[in-house]
Amino acid sequence: MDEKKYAKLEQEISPKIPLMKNILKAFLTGGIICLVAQFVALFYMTYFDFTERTASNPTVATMIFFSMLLTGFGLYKKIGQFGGAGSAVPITGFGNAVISAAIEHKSEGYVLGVGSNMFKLAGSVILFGVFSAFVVALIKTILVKLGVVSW
Amino acid sequence: MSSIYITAFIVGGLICVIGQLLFDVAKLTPAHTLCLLVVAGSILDGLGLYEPLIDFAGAGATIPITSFGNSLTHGALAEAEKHGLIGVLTGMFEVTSSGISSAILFGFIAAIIFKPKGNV
Amino acid sequence: MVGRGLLTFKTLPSISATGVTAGPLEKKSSFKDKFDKVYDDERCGLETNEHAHAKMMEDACMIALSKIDSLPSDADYLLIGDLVNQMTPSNFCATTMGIPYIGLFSACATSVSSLILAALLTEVGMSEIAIAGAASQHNAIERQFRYPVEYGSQKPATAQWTVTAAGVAAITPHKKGFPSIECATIGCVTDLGMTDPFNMGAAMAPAAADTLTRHLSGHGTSVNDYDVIMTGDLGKTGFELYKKLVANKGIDDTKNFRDAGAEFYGKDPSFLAGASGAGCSAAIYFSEIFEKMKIGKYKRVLLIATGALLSPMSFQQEDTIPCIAHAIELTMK
Amino acid sequence: MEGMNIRKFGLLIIIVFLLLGCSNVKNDIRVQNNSSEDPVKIKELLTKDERIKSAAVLFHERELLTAVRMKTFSRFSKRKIGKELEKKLKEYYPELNVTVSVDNKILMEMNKLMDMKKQEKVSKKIKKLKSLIKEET
Repeated sequence: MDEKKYAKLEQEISPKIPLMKNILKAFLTGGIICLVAQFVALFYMTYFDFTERTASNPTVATMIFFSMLLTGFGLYKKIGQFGGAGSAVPITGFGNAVISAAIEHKSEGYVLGVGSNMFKLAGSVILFGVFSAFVVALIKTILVKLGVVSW
Repeated sequence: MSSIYITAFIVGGLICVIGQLLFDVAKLTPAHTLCLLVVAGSILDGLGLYEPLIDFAGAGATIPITSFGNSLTHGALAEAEKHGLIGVLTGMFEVTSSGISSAILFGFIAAIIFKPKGNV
Repeated sequence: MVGRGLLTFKTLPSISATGVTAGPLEKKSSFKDKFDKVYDDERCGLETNEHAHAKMMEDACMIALSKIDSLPSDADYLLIGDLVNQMTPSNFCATTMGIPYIGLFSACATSVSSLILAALLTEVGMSEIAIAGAASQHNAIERQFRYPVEYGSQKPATAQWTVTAAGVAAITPHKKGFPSIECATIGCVTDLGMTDPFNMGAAMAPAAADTLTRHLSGHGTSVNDYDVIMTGDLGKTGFELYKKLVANKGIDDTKNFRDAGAEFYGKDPSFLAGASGAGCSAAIYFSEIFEKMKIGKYKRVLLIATGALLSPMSFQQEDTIPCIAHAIELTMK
Repeated sequence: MEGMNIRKFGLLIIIVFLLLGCSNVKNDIRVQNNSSEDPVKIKELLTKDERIKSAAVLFHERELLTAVRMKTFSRFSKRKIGKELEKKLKEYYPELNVTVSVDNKILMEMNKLMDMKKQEKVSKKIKKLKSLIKEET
C-alpha cells in the first residue's frame, strides 16, 4: 500500500473532527471569557479612575490572574479540551501558555527551568506581535511621509 | 446596563471561532494560529480598523490575542506620529506591557506556589 | 536461522514472573485488579515526575524478582527502556538495582524488543534470570513530546493518552507451568507518511500489519493458530486501520485480535482513542496476558508491540513518523 | 445533528440582534445649567442626532462638559462622532471651553457630578474629569 492510498484510508477511518460542535463550543467559551472581562472592566471603571480605554490594561492583568488560578488548580486544561480556540485565543490562553510552562519546569529550578522555559510556547506570539507591529508601523509612517495616507 | 456586554460576547466569540477554524480546517498548531491572529491584529490597526472594533465590542476586542498585535502597533504609530521613524521603535515598547508583564509576574508566582497538578 | 529478522527459541525460555506497577489514574483501567501495585500519587511522593518514573520501574523489578524469591543481585541482566530523554529513568532504575544493564529504545515497542533480547541471552545459556520490560509516566512523556501538562490544548478524538505504568518480566530458562517464548520477529521500520502526533495509531498501524504478515509467513502459521493476537497501543483508530490493512493482505478473520491501547481504559471517552506509551503494552502483556496463559486460558498468543520512533525535533522539522513493530510468540504447554 | 446546530446558532444570533435593536429606543438627554448660557441649542443638537443614545451636559462657569453614549452600531465610529460634535459645539458656544467625551466612564462620573449637592466641589471634579479625558487620547 502506498502513501497516498494509506492517507485516503486514514481519512476514511479516523473519526471526523466535529467542526460545527467545535465552533459552537469555541464561540461560547471565548464569548464567556470576554463577557467576564467586560464585567471586570466595568468594575475598574466604576470603582477606580479608569476610562473605558485605560481600563483594558488592568482588565488584561486581572484575566491573566484568573488564568493563573485556573491553570494552577488544573482546570484550564479541561476548559481547553472543551473550548479549543475559545480558551486559547483570549489573553487567558496566552497566560495559560506562560504559566503552564513555568509550573512545568519548576523542577529544573527557577533560573534554568522557570526562567528559560517560561516563554517556550508564548514566545513566538511576542516575536510575531513585535515584528509585525514594527513592519506595519514602518509602512504606515513611510506612507504618511509620502502623503499617501494620513494618521 | 448596556449592549456592550452582548457585543463583547459576540465579537469575542467570533474571533475565537476564527481561531477554531484555523485549528480544525487549516490544521494549524495553536502556536501558528495565535501568531497569525496577532499579526492580523496588528495589520487591522495599521488600517485603522481595530480601534473602532474596540469601541464597538469592548473586552470582546481587547481580550482576544489580536489586541496584543493591535496595541503594539498602536503604540508604535502614536510615537511615530510624534517623533517620526525612530518613534516606531521606541513606541512599541512603551505601551502594552500589561499583558506580557502580568504573564511573567503571575507565571513566576504560579511557579512558586503551585506544583504541577496530577491528572487525578 | 529461519529468515531475516525471524527468531526461534529451541530451549523455550520462560517468563517466570512479572511485575506491574501503575499510577493513580490507571485505577480507571479495565485491568486495574491485575496490576501488582497502584500508587495513590502520580509522583509516588517524590519531587519530580522523572524520579517517580524510575521508582515505578524499580518497584516493578522488585515485585517480579520477589515472586521468584530472588534479589537484584541474583539477576544477570536488566534490559529495560522508556521514552524520556536518553532513557534517564531506566538509567536511574539500573543504578539502584545494580544489575548488569542495557538500556533499550524502541519507543512503545520496547516491551517486546527487551523480551526478545532477554530470550536470546537465555537461549544461548548466558543468563539465568534476565529482567525485561518498559515503562512510561504520563507527565514526563507529555512534557517530552507535547505540551506542558497544564497547557489547555484541544486534543482530537484520535489522540491517545500516555499511561503511567511499568511492566517487567523475569525471563529464565524453560520452566514447566509458565508461558514460554517460542519464536519472534524483529520488525522493519515502516513509514507511510503520517505526520500527525495526535494520531499515532494511524502512523503505527502499517508497521503492525507488516510485522504480523512477516511473522505469519516466516513461521508458517495462520491467524487461527493463536488464541489471541494482541497489538500494543494502536488505540481505537489505529486498531481499525490495522484490521483494514491486514484484510488487504488477505487476512479477514480478526475475531481473536485485541489491542492493549484500545482496551486499557475501557470505554471511557475522556481518554479519546485509548492508551499509549511504553508502559501500556508492557502492563497488559505482563498482567492480563501472562495470567491468562498461566491458568491455561490462552495456549498460544502473539504479542505485537508497536512504537512510533519520532522525537519532538523530528516533528518540528516536519518529518514523517517512522514506526516499528516487534512480535513475540508465547506458548503454554 | 450538525444542521440543527447551525439553525440554533443562527436563531441565537438573530435573537441577540433583535435584543440589541430593542435596547436602542430610548434617548435621554440630561442637561444641567449653572451658567447664563442658553442650553436649548445643544439640547436640540443632541436630540436630533439619531446616533446618540443618551447624554449628559453640564454648563459650569466657563466650562461646557458633554458626555455622550452612542447606539450600538454607531459605537464603531464614536470617536469620529465625538470630534464632529465638539466642532459643532465650539461653533455654537465660542466663549466656552468645550469638552466632549464618548467614554462611558465620563458619562458615569458626569451623572454622579450632576447629582452632587455641594457646588464648590464641582469645579475641582471637572478638572479631574478633564484630565481623565486627556489621558485617554
